[in-house]
Amino acid sequence: MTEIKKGMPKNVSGLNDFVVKFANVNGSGSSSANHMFAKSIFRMGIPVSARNIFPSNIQGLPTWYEVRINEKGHVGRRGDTCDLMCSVNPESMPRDVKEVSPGGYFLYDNTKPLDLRLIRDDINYIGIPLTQITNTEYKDPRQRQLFKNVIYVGAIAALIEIEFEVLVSLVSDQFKGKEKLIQPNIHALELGYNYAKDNFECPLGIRLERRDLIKDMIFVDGNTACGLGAVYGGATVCAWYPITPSTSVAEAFEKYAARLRIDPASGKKNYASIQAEDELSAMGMVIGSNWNGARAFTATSGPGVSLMNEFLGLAYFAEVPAVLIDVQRAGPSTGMPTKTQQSDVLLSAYASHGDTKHILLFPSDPKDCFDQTVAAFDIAERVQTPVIMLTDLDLGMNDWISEPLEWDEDYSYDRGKIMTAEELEAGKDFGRYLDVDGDGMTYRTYPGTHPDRGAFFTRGTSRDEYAIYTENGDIYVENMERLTKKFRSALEYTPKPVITERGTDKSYGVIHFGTTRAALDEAMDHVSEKGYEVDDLRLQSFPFHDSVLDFIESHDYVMVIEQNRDGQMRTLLVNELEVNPKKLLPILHYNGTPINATFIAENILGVVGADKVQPIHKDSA
Amino acid sequence: MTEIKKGMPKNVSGLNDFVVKFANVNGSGSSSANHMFAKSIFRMGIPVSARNIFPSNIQGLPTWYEVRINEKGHVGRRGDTCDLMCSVNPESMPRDVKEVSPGGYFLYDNTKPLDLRLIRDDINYIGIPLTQITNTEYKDPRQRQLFKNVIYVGAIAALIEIEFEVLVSLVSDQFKGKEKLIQPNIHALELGYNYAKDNFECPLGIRLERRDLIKDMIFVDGNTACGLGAVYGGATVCAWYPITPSTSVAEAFEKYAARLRIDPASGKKNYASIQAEDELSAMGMVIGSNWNGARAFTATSGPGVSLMNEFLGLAYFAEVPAVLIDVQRAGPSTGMPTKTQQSDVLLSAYASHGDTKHILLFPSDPKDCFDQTVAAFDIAERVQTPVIMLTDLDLGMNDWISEPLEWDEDYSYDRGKIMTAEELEAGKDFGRYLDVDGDGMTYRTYPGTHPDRGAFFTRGTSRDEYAIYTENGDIYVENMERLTKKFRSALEYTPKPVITERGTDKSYGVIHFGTTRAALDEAMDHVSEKGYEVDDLRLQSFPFHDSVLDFIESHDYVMVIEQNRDGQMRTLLVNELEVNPKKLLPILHYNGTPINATFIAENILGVVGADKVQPIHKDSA
Amino acid sequence: MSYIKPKFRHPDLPTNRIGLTEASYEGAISTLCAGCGHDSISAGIVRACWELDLPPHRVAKLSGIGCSSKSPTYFLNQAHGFNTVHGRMPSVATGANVANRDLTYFGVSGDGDSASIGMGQFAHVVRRNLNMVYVVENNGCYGLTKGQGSATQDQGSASRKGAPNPYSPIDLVGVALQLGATFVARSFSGDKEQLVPLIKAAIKHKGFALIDVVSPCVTFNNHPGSTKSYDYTRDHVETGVVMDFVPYQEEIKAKYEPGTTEEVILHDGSAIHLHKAESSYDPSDRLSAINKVQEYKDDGKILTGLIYLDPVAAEFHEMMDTSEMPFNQMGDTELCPGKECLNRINSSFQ
Amino acid sequence: MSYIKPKFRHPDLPTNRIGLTEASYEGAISTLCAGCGHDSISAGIVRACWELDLPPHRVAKLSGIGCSSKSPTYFLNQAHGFNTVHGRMPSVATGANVANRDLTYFGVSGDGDSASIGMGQFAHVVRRNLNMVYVVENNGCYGLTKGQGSATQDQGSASRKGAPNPYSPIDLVGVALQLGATFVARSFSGDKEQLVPLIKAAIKHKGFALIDVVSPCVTFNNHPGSTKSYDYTRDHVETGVVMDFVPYQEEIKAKYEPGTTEEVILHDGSAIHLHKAESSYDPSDRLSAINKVQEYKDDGKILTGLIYLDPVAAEFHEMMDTSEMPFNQMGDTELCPGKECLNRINSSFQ
Ligand SMILES: Cc1ncc(C[n+]2csc(CCOP(=O)(O)OP(=O)(O)O)c2C)c(N)n1
Ligand SMILES: Cc1ncc(C[n+]2csc(CCOP(=O)(O)OP(=O)(O)O)c2C)c(N)n1
Ligand code: SF4
Ligand code: SF4
Ligand SMILES: [Mg+2]
Ligand SMILES: [Mg+2]
Repeated sequence: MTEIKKGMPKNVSGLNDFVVKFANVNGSGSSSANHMFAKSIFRMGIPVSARNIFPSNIQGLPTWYEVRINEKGHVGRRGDTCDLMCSVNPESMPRDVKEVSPGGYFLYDNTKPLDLRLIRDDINYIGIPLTQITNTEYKDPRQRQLFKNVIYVGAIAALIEIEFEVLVSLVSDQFKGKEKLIQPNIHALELGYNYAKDNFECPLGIRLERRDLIKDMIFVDGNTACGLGAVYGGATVCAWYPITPSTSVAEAFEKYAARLRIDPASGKKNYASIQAEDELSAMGMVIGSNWNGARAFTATSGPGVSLMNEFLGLAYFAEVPAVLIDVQRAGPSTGMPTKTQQSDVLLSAYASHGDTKHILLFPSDPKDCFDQTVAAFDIAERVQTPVIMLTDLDLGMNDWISEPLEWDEDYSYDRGKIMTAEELEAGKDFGRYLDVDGDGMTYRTYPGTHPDRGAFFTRGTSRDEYAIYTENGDIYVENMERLTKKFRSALEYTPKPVITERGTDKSYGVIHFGTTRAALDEAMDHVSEKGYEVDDLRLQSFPFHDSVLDFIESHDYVMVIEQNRDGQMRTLLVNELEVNPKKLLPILHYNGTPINATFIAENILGVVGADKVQPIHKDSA
Repeated sequence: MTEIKKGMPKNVSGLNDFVVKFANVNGSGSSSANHMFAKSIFRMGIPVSARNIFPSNIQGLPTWYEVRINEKGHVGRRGDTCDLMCSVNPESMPRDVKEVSPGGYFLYDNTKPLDLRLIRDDINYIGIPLTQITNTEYKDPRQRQLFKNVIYVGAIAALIEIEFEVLVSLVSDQFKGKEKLIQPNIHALELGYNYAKDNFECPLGIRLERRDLIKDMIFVDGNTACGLGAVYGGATVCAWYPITPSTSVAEAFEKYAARLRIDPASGKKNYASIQAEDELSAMGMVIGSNWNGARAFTATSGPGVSLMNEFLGLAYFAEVPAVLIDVQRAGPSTGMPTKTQQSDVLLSAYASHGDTKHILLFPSDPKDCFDQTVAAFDIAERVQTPVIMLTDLDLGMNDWISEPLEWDEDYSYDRGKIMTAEELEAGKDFGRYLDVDGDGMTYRTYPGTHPDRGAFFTRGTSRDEYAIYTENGDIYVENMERLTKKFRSALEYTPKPVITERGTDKSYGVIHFGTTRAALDEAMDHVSEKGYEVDDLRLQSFPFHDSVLDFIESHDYVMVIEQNRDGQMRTLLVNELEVNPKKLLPILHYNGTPINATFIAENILGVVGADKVQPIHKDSA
Repeated sequence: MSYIKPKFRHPDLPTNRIGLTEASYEGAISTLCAGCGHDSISAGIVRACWELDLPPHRVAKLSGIGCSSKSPTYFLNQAHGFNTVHGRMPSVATGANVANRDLTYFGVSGDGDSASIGMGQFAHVVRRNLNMVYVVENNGCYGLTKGQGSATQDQGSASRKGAPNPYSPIDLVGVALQLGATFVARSFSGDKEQLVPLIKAAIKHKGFALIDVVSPCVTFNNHPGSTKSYDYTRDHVETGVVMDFVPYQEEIKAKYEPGTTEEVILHDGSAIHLHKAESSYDPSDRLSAINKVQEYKDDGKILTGLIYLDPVAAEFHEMMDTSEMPFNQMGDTELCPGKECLNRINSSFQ
Repeated sequence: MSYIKPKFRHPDLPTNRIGLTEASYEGAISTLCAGCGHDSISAGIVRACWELDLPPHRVAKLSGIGCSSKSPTYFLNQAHGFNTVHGRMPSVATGANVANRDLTYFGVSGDGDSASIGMGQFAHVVRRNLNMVYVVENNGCYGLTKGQGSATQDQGSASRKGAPNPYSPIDLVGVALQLGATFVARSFSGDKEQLVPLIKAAIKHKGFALIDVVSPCVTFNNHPGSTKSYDYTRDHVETGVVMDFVPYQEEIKAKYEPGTTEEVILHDGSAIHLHKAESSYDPSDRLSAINKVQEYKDDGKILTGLIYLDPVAAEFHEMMDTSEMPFNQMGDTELCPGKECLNRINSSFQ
């Protein structure tokens, strides 16, 4: 054991490149202090990411906050270790101490001596008497608890050289309107800062140095970006039912709509956020609103999507637009509700009984969340069908650095094919399901449009081109084939895959989507360093564009990286593109933690470095 | 036009090989008369099948009853034509007349003269003054309507030589207990019989001759066989919600249980049939009962399966047995609720969010329905997971000839791995999810078993081998992999595919399942007659046995025939067996009518006869 | 909108104030069984809309699944319709109404659709006081799936095979009253006299208006022993409070004993006149209504008529404080906060 | 079964008639927030089961999803438990009960779980009079998803951010009474005195026993302005009828004014003694109970205690006329009609 004091060994070292993890108890108010820590690094111009690892409960269980700092911009998870563990939860200490990388640091409250079993001789221990300090400084137990968190942030600031003024400005921002709280917080920061300065040789081997790498980037979670996207996308109705990790999408919509969507004349709302009684109802409301010409959406997670299955089939077959944001969590069933996964891919693609296919979108960062949410409404109304955005807990509930959100003032909403009263009046032929343009997409009218033209009956049963009920098999088949055609025509409106080519060797490619992106970028650097040229393609939507097939065909083998057990995206690729499954090698990570760069790099190298290619992590059927 | 009288031309001819179709109005009481017609052929020892083609409404719309007579035993649909159309619904006459094969017969009510537009000169017209006869004979309008049906059956009996005594005995059977009705019905039969004898040269070119081809076979619908299977399979609880075409499964269970499952001492029921408030509730009840050690099942159709999605995921992950009979109808959404399809394959295989896989069974005739329902309970309890039987409207609601139902007195129920109070008392280690046998299947205890051992908590969340809640990623992954292993181990208990080899040429094979069987058998005869040797494999269950992969590998190309738009079973084959989709050629029929032999034969011949193999009826992605 | 124009019609047919004959309010030809109660209700809706001079296209008709839920096809051909899924019409109606508060919403449902599979959504649409007319065509059974008992089947009422129902029934009127519904009525499909004014009042009521209509299923639940047959219903219905609907600025036709009539003014100025019999109760008092319904039931009678009315409670849009402009008419101006604003939001994330 | 045997225990701890200490009825350590009302209810269940001498393993505990629905983990470790899915516990409990009528069934649910997503299943389990204890741990909010309002949140009750709830609330007691529930009670997690005898009576009641317990959420709904906070509830609860539970053949302890006490005998011979205050009503009269609940509400008070009891109504097994032998104990003999019988059935298809 090496208790670090002045003159302690600096084992791990990293300038703007390391991982700090905080181990807390949930409900203890640590999250705002931890967030301040991450944000201060962001404000020092250094790329950073932060992940909450929290239990499915409200108070009293272990929770972690993992901060990745990397000036190359790699903000996915690095792996399962950290360089500095700030462990203030005695219950989780045995686990916490194991996660420190050799030569790393373990910061703990040394008011009481450390349990001897927690001692490793390859790491450094930083004892700070947090309890003692707070007991001396504060009377109120709640204050003692809250400021303890601020104090350790202050200490770490000294240890890794966070600029103190940055912390001060963050505190001021945070307590805007409650100015009385600013000074006490700064004081607590100082307590920690000074204790560290006085007792340890600062900085540690891991440390920060201001950079100008952030530019105009933002630090925000995906759910907030989705909620904002819905406001900008012209959604007036959000019908939702609370479920982790999607709740904050609806909350963000409400928050921004309440600011940005108030009718200036009357002070009334140009939006409605409806907490439904369950997910069936939420989807029913979304369908009802969209049918009636208002943009409406819902946000949920796996169990909600399961419950929406019947309604999704109705929207598909009756051709009613609908936007559904599925913030995926670890399934099946209630699964691990506060852990991340990408395991609703198949369910979403083919949701509901009978032959159905749904448009999917896969955002990979907050900007995607914003852009794709906006696009989702256009696509849904253009194609008149549900659009399901598959984001996940990791993206949705954690802060990510991202390009700033952009808005093109020249853009205006694509409301799809609507026949107006004027056109009806002018005698245009209106057949609700009449494919006049040959793209499978047909005109609709809003209810109430014209006194004696354009009314039609929407139903989940088979009907002819004029929306008249029929059980005629030929008409049924024609309609079903038009739906297939329409689905293909959707490709004109959906975001294309992003391809990164890394050389001329076309032996291997990688396909991935969503939050795998960040860890993948980093892993690819490792792979390139080892001398392998591996291209990658990031899917942004389903149905798949031709370039996806081209990519697969132009490589000997393609690894499909995803965060689920059964290789669901690979299934979708094989099935929809008719490619030989032998060409697609699954790389699967699904233990509920976000996929990390180490895992990806090892697996890719395992494939490209091996003589004979073997599928990894996939049970052969 | 050739009005047939004595001396009429006999254009089509067929001895024990033709199709008769009845065109009626629903709610007019025609079904029992039509059924009597079909059953009389059965009783004459001649293979026959009968299909109801009915609208989604209760009264007043056109309905048809199509009877296939074929002494070679082909009882699938032949094609879209019939040889004798008995058209007593003026509304559908224009359509009906078109369906008569050239040289065939059109029987109609000539009380009023026929609309000239209904006249084709390549078919024969048989006018019988049905209304006039009934108006003369009966006063009561309801009687007039009912006996009209019996009269045309009598007339056809004369025209195609049904033995009159057979009809008499059927009438007697039908009105057992209501003997007063026997004589009037026989009288009505005679009215028709005599009219035909007097006015036409009987028999027509199509006619019957007694055979002894039926032996001990039975004539019954699939839903009845499922209901009986549930009684024999030891189900005590049927929880259901009415939906066409599954309702009669529950009704059959109730009917037979009420006869066979009454406790002799108390007169009370050894079963419960619970009409739930919806399908979510029905599946919840099934899960609750099975959890508590009673065999329980539900029957539904597509919309119900969609609604059960969340619960199916619970049963999969919490490992609770459940039996679900899905009598498929034409989707998506409400679709064509009284038409047939096989389009819930993908939904059922992967139902629910997260990574899930469910055991599927595919019965192809009533005996399968019985046997597989019995087996479903054993499999569900052995594997502790949902078992979904995919039958369909065609099989479920129509009468089929079938081998008699058999029961092995030595067989007893396989209740799976249950740890008893005695074993617990003896100190056996009990871990609810502890894989002691290495097959992924673990022991459970029934609630209430032992005072202080063996209690556990069942949940949809992640847990360890002792059923203790955990969010530990490694334990989660181990458990998920055990579930995959368990799914594979299920192969020991599920019915194997049935392979028919037809020669040494291994260029082509066919894979099919469910109700395609009957039409396929017939089509294969045609194909063989043309000189092609094509093997076929009938799937009986999912996961797929090794022999399915062997079959695919041992043929150059394999056609996958199914009754849906998207080739759902083909998707499942490609995905689960990792075969190259290029090898699997889809043949798809999904207009809501049962697939027929002509369609299959043409499509197979189209493939095997073509120079270059081209997928048929499948949109390239 | 000014697209209303009289169509060609027989010159003798009476027209309403917007120049339409009653036929202009009809729908497709019914495919229900001859004699089905549901068809009478459709006729009642046609009449009510015509008499109220509603522009037919300004109505939206929604339903679930069932024979009853087919009915919207059989009235108001010029109105958009939506046959949703079984038991979930209330949520779709909610979404539709939120999107455009300016149409009149008709929800037509069955007892199976509302009280069995739909119980949850029914309860919650009541809670939200959604501005719509909600008609339950209540035959105590599942017509379309061939006559199984539904949750409104009375305890002891016999199925076609004669078995008495053992379960406690769900009385949607009672439940709605309990849940705070603001307009609650019951009627009988065979009583057009009563039904039409009820529908008119329901249309004009600002909020959720339930009309639970006993509507016999002639095919599956019209036998002796059934408490939802025509005969049984005719013998057991009794009107509690007779109601007239008086459109805004129209003169009152019916005359009643002075002192027995109470006038309730609806939000658009039209009025409901309530004529109480002696044994009456106060339809503006929820608890009194609950008691009355139960009292009749205990006496083996079915209380019909307007049972409860709260003309002032806030409807859903008011609860949510939404703008007067229908959402579906909002364009980029109303909806999109623009680039500059987004830049400010970006700053807040830095 | 005869596996009951006393475990090692501190010699001074009191035991019940089957030799178990109260500790034998405990569950795992709670992971709910310190001070959460739900934990008090768990303690009440522990106490009630212990006092009733229930063998813990003959209880089955079921729940949905929510903080409340986690509770079954925190009592009766020796009982099997089933955390089902959100809002659908009633159906799973129904299936379980049908499979084995011999266990005691506890359903624990939340207000979100029962009144929001679960409204439909709640209504239908009431209708079936399923023999179970159904405890709603009612905090007017969704605890586990961080405090959104639920359907039982009172109109006007403030959220944490201060916004008053505009929607008409669902009163599960009122709805249950309306739907024919046979045992309806309300209590407060802070009143163990009242809660324990209610739970005991509910266990002994043959049929569906609802106990709606106001159970404050200290983290999200315990602020001023909330009508489900500890303070508000303490200030507004009032017991209507005081109840004692008297096990079969046990002597009566409490003494009351003669004439104010009524005895109701339950199916197993145990008794409930009801002690009415002056302003009382008749808890055997459904309508009187409905009125009383409403009257209290109108006065801004919360009526607690045993509100309604029908000790004789048929429970689900009786309605369905099922055998006494639990289904899960039936073997091939009871279940399989055998080969010969099948041959006869074959003949009927020929
Ligand atoms: C999810 C689902 N389950 C079941 C059905 C089958 N189904 C169609 S109508 C109906 C019952 C209709 O009863 P009710 O609402 O009373 O209408 P009625 O036909 O009596 O007018 C049922 C169960 C369905 N369409 N969808
Ligand atoms: C289908 C589904 N939707 C949403 C959720 C998320 N969820 C978990 S608990 C809960 C609400 C619980 O509220 P309540 O029943 O009142 O319990 P409490 O936590 O207040 O005790 C919700 C919405 C879920 N688990 N499943
Ligand atoms: S079955 Fe009953 S409810 Fe349906 S249309 Fe016929 S009479 Fe009406
Ligand atoms: S959040 Fe509320 S309901 Fe949940 S455990 Fe905490 S106090 Fe209890
Ligand atoms: Mg009905
Ligand atoms: Mg709650």
